[in-house]
Amino acid sequence: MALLQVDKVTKRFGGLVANHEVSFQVGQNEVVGLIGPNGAGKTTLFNCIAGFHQVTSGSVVFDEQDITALSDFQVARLGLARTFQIFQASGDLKVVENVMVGSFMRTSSRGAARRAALEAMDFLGIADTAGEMMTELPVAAQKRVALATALAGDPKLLLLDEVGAGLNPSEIDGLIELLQRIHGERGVALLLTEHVLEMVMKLSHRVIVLESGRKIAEGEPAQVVKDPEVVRAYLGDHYVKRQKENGDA
Amino acid sequence: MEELGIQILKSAVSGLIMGLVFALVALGLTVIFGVMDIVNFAHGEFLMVGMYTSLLTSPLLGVDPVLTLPLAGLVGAVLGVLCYFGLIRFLLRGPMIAQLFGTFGLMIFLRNLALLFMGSEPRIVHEGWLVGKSILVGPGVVLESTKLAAAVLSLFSFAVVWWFINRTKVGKAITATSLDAEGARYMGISTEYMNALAWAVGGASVGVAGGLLVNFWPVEPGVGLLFTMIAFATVALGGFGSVRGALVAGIIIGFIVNLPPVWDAILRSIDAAGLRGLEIHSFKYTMVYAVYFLIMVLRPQGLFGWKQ
Amino acid sequence: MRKIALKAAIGLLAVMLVPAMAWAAPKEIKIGVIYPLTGPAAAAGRELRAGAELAAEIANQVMPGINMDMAKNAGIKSLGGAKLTLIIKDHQGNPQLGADLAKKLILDDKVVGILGCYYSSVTKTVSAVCERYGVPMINGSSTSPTLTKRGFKWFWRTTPHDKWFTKDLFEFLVGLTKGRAKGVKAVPMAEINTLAAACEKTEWGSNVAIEIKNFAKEYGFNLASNILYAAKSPDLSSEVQSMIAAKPGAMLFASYTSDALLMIKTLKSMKAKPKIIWGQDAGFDKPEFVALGDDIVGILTRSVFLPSVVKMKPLSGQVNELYVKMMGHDLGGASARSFTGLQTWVYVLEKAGSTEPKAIQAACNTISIPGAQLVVPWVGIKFSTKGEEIGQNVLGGGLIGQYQKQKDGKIGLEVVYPFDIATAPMVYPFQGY
Amino acid sequence: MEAVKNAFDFGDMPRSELGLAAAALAFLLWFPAMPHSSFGMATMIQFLMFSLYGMGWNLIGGYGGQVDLGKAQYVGIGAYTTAVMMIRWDVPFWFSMPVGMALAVGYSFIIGYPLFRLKGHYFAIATIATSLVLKDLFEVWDFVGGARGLELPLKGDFPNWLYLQFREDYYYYYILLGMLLVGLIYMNGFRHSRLGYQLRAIKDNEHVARSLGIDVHWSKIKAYAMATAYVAMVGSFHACYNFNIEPEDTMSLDLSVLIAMMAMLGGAGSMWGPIIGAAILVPMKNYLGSWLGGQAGFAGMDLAMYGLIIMIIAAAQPRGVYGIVEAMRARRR
Repeated sequence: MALLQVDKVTKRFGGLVANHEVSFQVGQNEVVGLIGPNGAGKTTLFNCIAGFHQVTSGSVVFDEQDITALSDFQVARLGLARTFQIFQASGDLKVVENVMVGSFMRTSSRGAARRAALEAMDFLGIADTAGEMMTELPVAAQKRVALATALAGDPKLLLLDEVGAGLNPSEIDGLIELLQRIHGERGVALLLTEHVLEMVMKLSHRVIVLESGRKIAEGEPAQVVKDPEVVRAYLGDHYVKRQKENGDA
Repeated sequence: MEELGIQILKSAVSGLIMGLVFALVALGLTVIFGVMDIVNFAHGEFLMVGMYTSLLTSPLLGVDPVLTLPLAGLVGAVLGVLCYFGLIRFLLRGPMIAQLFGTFGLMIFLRNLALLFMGSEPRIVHEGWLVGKSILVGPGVVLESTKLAAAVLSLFSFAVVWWFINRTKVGKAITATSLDAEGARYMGISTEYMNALAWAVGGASVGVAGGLLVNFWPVEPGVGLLFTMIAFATVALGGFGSVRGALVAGIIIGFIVNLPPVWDAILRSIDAAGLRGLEIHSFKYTMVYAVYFLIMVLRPQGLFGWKQ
Repeated sequence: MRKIALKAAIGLLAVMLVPAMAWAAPKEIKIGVIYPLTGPAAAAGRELRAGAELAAEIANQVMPGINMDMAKNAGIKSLGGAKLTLIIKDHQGNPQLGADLAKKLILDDKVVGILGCYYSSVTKTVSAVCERYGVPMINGSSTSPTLTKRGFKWFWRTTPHDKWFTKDLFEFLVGLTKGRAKGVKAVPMAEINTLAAACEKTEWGSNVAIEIKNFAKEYGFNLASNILYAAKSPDLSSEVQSMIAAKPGAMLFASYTSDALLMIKTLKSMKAKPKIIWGQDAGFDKPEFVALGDDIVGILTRSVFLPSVVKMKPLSGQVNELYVKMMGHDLGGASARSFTGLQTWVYVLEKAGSTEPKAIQAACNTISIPGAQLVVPWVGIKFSTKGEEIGQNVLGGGLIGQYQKQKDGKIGLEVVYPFDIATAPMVYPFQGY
Repeated sequence: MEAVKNAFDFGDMPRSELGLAAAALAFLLWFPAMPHSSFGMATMIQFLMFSLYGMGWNLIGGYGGQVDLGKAQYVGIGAYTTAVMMIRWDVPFWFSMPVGMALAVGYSFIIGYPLFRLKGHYFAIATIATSLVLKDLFEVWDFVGGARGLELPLKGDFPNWLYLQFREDYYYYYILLGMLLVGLIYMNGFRHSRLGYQLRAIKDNEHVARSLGIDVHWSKIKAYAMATAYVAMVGSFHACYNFNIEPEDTMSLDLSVLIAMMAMLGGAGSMWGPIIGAAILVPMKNYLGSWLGGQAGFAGMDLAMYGLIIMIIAAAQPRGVYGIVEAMRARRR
């Protein structure tokens, strides 16, 4: 049984169709990439899975439980965590306290929450920033705090939305290594969207491609990038034609 | 039963008129909110400034109070721009709580400045084209000329603002700013200029409203609060930032506050002895707030609002 | 920056720690006076303050031109000519602040007693403080009936209260139907039998509303509409519509100034035509109201002092002359009552011959000041000591005045009730708008 | 047990702050023994009352970021419960105060549920609306005396601990100071509780908070109810201290605004903020106000200055006076 089962999910905003009958699965301990050009409906799909949007039709099953009608916080409690593109820095809380908010999902004890938070931070190599304020951290470290906060809630599946945005290549390498450790050592399944295709290709076992709200391809990373549909979706008809002319396809 | 019919007519007419007056007062508030998501708690004080402007300048210039309306509008606009550059610009950087806090400060400041210079006694305009005149429009339906003029001005102002926002280039720039300030900036629209313009327009509209209202209402430093609460309810009910919403909500509130005479007429016509003691005039504003609260709970973005 | 903050903090501390210094000047009697000098009633506060100050001035020196016992000697004779010192405080209309100021006066300034406070709500909290500390308080200008129903041992009130005033109104209405009003033939009862009242929804207004309701029943009037409206309301047209729809002979109001102005303007715009419009003082007795001019001719208001009283009471004229010199205008309801309140303090101290609270208490409970001594047209001052009301002056009385156009073209108040002291023929019916 | 430990754990506060707090506490404990004017004492009592009101406001407004402009309605519920129970059934203060708190909390749950469907300005204005509705109802409700208000009967023998009737103000002072200490320790516990952390996360970003499994709506309602308890407690005290209550002075918009102002001025979202705000504003109101208005004849000048100060602080440092102190400390480091 797959960990996450998305079945014919459709989401409409008024007349606008953001997702149309998208179906896919994420298995236990699997890393799946979700890619597509801007406006393909990746973030909307994430929001539907995480319960932030209610789907127009279709169903979402997580860990053998139908979560289609659940609210986002209920979904989160079941072990489906997510990170956001923008992680708003807190003015009031120290770094460790921010991470504790994540661990409070599993415990009501301050001591236990603190231990879990420090453990997650240690795992991600940011234990030394515990006493600082969020605003004082560089972007890369803030991303790690966001990851630590999500991990502190002990999730089974982590949805990562553009987690590499705003980072330089060496930072991205670090992030890739980190995500591999999260996946490998903690056994957390990952579902990620990313602009940085390189990262998706390196990490994912499987890639799903969205275009205009529809799934147009699914498969192993190496295969998917060769799919003419996908290339057209990403680079436009013109580019595909030229590639054909050049005989590169 | 005939009495009831007449009373319903009377209440409907005065409800409509009063509703337009409320909407007029609320117009500036909703324009400012629409552009920059800020609630100006000092809005009523702008009204007070407009009222004092007309009251003081009309004998000074030796003209009828109605003729000083452009001046009241000008003073309101200048005050709005001053407030924007002196205070609001800085508040926009902070969280919502700081904005509330800052405009509260402005409210207290302006009100007490007026108290310091004008004293606490209410003042009225004694002579003028509109003062003390009323028009008989139907069987027993009398309209106070100041209120009627304010209602006409209200419709006119709403039409102008609607035209300005939807049909002019600057207005479209304002709309763009309100939808997406950052995007507008990329398109070469100066948000700073747009914001200042919104404060000028908002200040001018409420200044003119004040200049007109002083022909009927007594003015004192605390007069703003009477109208501010109604203006807030109007704007929130209509949906913050919605010009059309403010007009509709103002009229709804106008009808609500004119319900009690209808209720009294119903009691008289059915002669319900058991209900005689039920006096609902004291609940006039309670009903406004209760209706506001109910509608907001059912529709949290207001009747015509798009932002939350 | 920090130094300034530090200095400010020290300064503040110093102010708060000012020791309770009471230098014992032998020939000085301190009376604490608490009035609303700022806030919405600031104008009334000025009058109240001036009234009390004038009374103190008269008591403290020999004033041969004035026919009053207290003008005959300087200071309190029985206390060796000790002079009165007023310590005046501003309660801003805030009951909590009033109570705090009362404590300050009692504990820090060591006043002998307190005079105040105009607003009934403030008088309530201040008198509760006085009661706790056993310090006498004389009230000259709060008209809530409940004040003297609490059985307080340290509280006396010279002015009549709203129950009396409302009773006066109904006595007046009945008298009107019997042809007792000066210059008016007997009015058929049917013409004024129906009443409509609008009172503001405050401590004062709702008390008046209850009195009107009770007396209407007692005197057999039909109170067709008894509205409590939100004070400082932006619109009164629905209230006025309901009142007009009740087709009343008399419209009765309890409103403060801005509401009173708006009410008259709304009545006018709706072309109301009642036979009588009566106001319960407050907003109906202010210069801004008088400035409405022709619109108020014929309107009645209750009061305890009207400038026209001067015509029949020489003493009032003498005091009024001094008051005009001081303030530039005539004595009014507020100033005359404040004057009388402090005057009562002088007579009580004279009788007590001591500043001991117990002695003052005894003097208050037994004092009797004849009406000839007073500026206000009362029978005198004598406080009830038993029964339902404790500490209420039983010899007071109210007036009903009517705004009339006088010979010089100005609008002024003439006494129309009590009927036997009417200063001018009454205008009846009200002209209508 | 951990909750108790958390409440007394001040370890996360800077040393300097704790030192100042200890000094302030020593001053407050000592104050009645020092030579002081009775007006100073009355001012101190008001300072303590507004500190507690402000702490209640801060719990939901500061930590939760929900700007509440209707706190006065809970002052009213507390005050009226105590007054009605004492007048009608002769119930002592110490019994009616918890009842008042319970009623206020119950009521806050009922209106909190719909209220927190609203956000931002809509929420702020809706709190004003509910507060005004309640005040309007009390003004015509005869059972609670309507607009005429209620007056508490004097029991006579002083000091009366049961009914909280004293002649000297220092009794009231120490009772309030006790309440303040309990309130502070409870607040410290709240800061360290799960709800406390979650509420601050909600203030930062509701979406993130929800993704961390926080039931945002319910958390706000719970915090609102706790905030209510503070305000209602002092409301009950107010009735006994003032002996007379009216809807106008216990439930007015002015009071709500004043409460919010003091907390915001001192620093919303910090533990000391409301106390700092009250310490600045209450003496200013009482001393500067009565001096400028009463003696100097410049009515309005004090409040105009006050408005100016508020504007400057709001523009310069949205986190209030405490924010200024914090910024200065950060710069020195």
